[in-house]
Amino acid sequence: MGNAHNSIIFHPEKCAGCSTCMLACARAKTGSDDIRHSRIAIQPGAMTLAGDAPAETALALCRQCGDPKCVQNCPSTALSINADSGVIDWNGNKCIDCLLCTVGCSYGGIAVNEADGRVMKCDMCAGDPACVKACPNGALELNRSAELYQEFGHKEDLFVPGLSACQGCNSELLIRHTLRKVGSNVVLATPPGCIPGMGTVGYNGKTGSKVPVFHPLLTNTASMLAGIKKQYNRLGRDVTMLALAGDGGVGDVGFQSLSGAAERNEQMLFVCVDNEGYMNTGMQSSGSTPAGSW
Amino acid sequence: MSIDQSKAIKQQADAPAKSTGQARPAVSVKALRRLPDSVVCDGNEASAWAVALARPDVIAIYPITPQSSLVEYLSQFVAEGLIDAELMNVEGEHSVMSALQGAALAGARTYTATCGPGLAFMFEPYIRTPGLRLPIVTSLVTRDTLTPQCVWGGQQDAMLVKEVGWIQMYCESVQEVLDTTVMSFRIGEHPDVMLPVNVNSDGNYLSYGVTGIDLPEQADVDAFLGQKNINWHAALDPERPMAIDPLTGGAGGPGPSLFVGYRKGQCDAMQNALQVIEDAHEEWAQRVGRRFAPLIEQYRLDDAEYAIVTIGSMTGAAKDAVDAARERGEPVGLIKVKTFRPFPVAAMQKALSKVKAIGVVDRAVNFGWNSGPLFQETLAAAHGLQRYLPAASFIGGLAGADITTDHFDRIIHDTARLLDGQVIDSPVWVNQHD
Amino acid sequence: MSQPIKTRADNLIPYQPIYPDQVPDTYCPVAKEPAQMLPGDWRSMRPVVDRDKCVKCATCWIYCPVQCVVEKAAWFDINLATCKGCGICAQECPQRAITMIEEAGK
Amino acid sequence: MHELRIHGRGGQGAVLASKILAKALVSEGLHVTAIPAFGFERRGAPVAAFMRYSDRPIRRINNIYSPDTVMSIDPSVIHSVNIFEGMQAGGTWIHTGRAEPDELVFPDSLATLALCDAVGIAMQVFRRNITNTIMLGAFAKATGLVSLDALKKGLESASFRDAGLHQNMLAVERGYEETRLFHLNNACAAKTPKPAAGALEDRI
Repeated sequence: MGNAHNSIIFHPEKCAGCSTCMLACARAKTGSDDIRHSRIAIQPGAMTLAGDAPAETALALCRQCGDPKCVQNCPSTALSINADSGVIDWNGNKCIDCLLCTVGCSYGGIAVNEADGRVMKCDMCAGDPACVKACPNGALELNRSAELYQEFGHKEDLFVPGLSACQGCNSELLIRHTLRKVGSNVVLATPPGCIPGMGTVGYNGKTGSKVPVFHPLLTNTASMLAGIKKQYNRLGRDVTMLALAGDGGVGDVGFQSLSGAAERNEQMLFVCVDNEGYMNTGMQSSGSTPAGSW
Repeated sequence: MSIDQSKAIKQQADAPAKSTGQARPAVSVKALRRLPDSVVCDGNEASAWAVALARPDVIAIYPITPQSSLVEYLSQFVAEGLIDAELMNVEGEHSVMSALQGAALAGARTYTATCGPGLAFMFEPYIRTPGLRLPIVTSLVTRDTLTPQCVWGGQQDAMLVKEVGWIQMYCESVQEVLDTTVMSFRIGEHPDVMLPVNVNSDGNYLSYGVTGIDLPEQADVDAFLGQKNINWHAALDPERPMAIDPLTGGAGGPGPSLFVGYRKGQCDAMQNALQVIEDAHEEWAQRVGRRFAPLIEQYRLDDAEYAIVTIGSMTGAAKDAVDAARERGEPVGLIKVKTFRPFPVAAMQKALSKVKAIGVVDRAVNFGWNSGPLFQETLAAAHGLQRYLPAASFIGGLAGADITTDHFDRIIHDTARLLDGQVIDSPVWVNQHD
Repeated sequence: MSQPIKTRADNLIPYQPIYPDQVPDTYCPVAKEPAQMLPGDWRSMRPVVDRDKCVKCATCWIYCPVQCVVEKAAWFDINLATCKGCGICAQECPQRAITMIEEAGK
Repeated sequence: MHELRIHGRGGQGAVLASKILAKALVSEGLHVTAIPAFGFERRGAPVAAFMRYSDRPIRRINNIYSPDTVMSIDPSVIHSVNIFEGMQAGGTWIHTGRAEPDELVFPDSLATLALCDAVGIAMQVFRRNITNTIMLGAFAKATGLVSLDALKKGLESASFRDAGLHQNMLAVERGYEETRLFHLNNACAAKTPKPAAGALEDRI
């Protein structure tokens, strides 16, 4: 079980500066419409983020940092990382309002509440931030990547670390996550194409997978898997059949065996990684290549 | 019955053994309905009886004339519980062989049958099976190939795939079809062989030729086949994870030597098969009491001056013709090839050493040599005799044509003329003037 | 749909697969040893994580094709042994905590 | 060795008849090979089945070119196919039809003629023109080489559905009973006289 948490993302290009979020935050936290109580502040584009075009607006909001400077700087341990929610909790009783915490904060996420002179910061509204819900333009987004990580982060990546896919290859991303999710009680078929091309079935005596894996023909992935499944059913063993095929292996030359398998109600998980072309052989068009795309 | 009712039955019948409780016990032995001791049937039905005796795990089928009644018998036997196997009625021959490869890699003993255009469509996975070293048994109810379009017998389909690395045995009679089909499981699954096996029977003449045959006892067959072990060398099994057929070869690193190792391994296996085929036939003769010449059959060769060479079901009429010729004082003998792949060079040379001329009767055409394929192979074997052996190529029985004893009389007559210097350097088309 | 489905006969002959520990390597090509290739040397650009900005939201972990993102106590870091320098993590990081810099070798 | 050619039309069960007859002959201890003429056996199209039977093993697997026995299980097929092609002298012709011998055209070397109104019987027994099992009865009567019991055993192993089996048993019996045998005493009839119907001892 890793330790990652949901967080709020700001899309400056969508922000109209209407401060509805601030109103929502003030109401959620203090019940009043006085936006001075708002833990979130939209400010004129004072702080541009590296690499982006200067935006009209910037967001001052605690992002519940992984390595929070505020917690380090606080002399009275009023700030602490909540292990469960990842939120940086503020303890009003210990806080002496010295504002040392604002030093080093990358996000202007901790500030003085001018109404009551106390330090205030966002606490993520128990995981369901009011500001995000209130924003009419979608400028605020609750990033839930962490939930995926919490659920699957600890599961083993069943491919070897080094696969020779191109830099940034979406297929490599897809197959690693897919196989991690499906698990090791599996027989994996990778019909010829980029997926075995990057070495999942290995090269000269070395394998790229930690699970049973094989090259079917580009034409018979579904029927080979069907045969394997038949025998395991016969032996009373429930093994998952997984195919990681490209669009050619599914919709062009591999379609007949797939259609036959479907008609016969064969049981297999057939993933089509549709990169819309025969990429392994150098980008020829396939049945799923949109007209005019090359 | 409404469509969804039949679909429901189909789904239930196909439903896998759920792992929750009602999974069928992986290992259980229950007496099968007793198989008959003898049957009057055709070659296709005989093949189905042989498959019932061999107890395969997974059978994949797709019908094609003249094999079609074979797969009908298989389906009927499975439905009646004579064969307890997973029967896959797939959408084409390509998937037939593919499904069986998958099943074999999961440990199944597998079987199918096809011919002609079906074999051509199956060719992509067919050529891969020997490399995977999977002992899949496939009967070829041989049929001539297109074009011209025909649905009748001939051996062109089996001959066209002779370089792929499958063991190929040709049967002379329906009884031999049954016995050879059972033997082929043992031959293919022998640890020193581990190669797929084709049992070839002539379309129409054997496939639909009805005659009386005897069935061996199931216990004898079980003892003869012994403990099956199909995927000890390569498995797709989560309990033994491995990659099957990774990319191999290229110019650098271990590639070249690895690749040569696999090819050489395949050739060694084919050579081992020669002895394994002989042993299998020998033990079959002892256990079941029927003896067939495993590689080459010599018929009345010891006192022969010249011989005709035959293959498949034409041999019956040929033997009758040889007997008749002998009564006319013609010193003719007969050499029958049963095992065509691996080609039994030594056994052929031993037979050829007894004669001074041969007439090779093919049921297929070798377009490259303007002769029959068996003619070309026999000549290649004759090279070892280190003497000139006059030979003539006869091509008959194409697309179901009938090679009768009259035809063989003329073949014997033509072959005899080779002894006194006559040269026949282009093929004699036996049925051209039928 | 009254008539019962005919149950199949049970005549599996006892089947205990015997797997020898040593299989001659001239049979079917198989591979059991994992490949050791580490594509770290493919990089021309290298990702750097700003520890102060990382909110540990794991977005980089999700989008990294090589899955070489490693969780540390206070931030997510990149395993440079296998990172190919594709820059997706920098592109996807919602907090702009990752920047790509020229690859300077070791 | 005997060579029999069965002529009929697709769908009348000529090939099935050859299979049942083969089983019956084997149960009589004979060696048999039977192959159908291979083609597209469309319903109604002329069809042939070839059989050899002998007390010695048969090796050759060929069609039949010079039969000693010809059986036509359909009265009209004789008009579309020359069923007597290559027939040996002194042969036997088993035919279905109501015609009398003098109304029929056949080689003058024919020694034995067996006639059975199989179509009439079929209409009564099956109410359809299926004559194959009836003509097996006729064959037994004409050649004496196979007994009714052997034919019945052959019928049992063919997969007739329950009612079908009973009807076919009746059909083969009637075929046997109602077949009329004519020994044609023309000059070149076979030397050895044909056995009277039902006598099995004079087996060739």
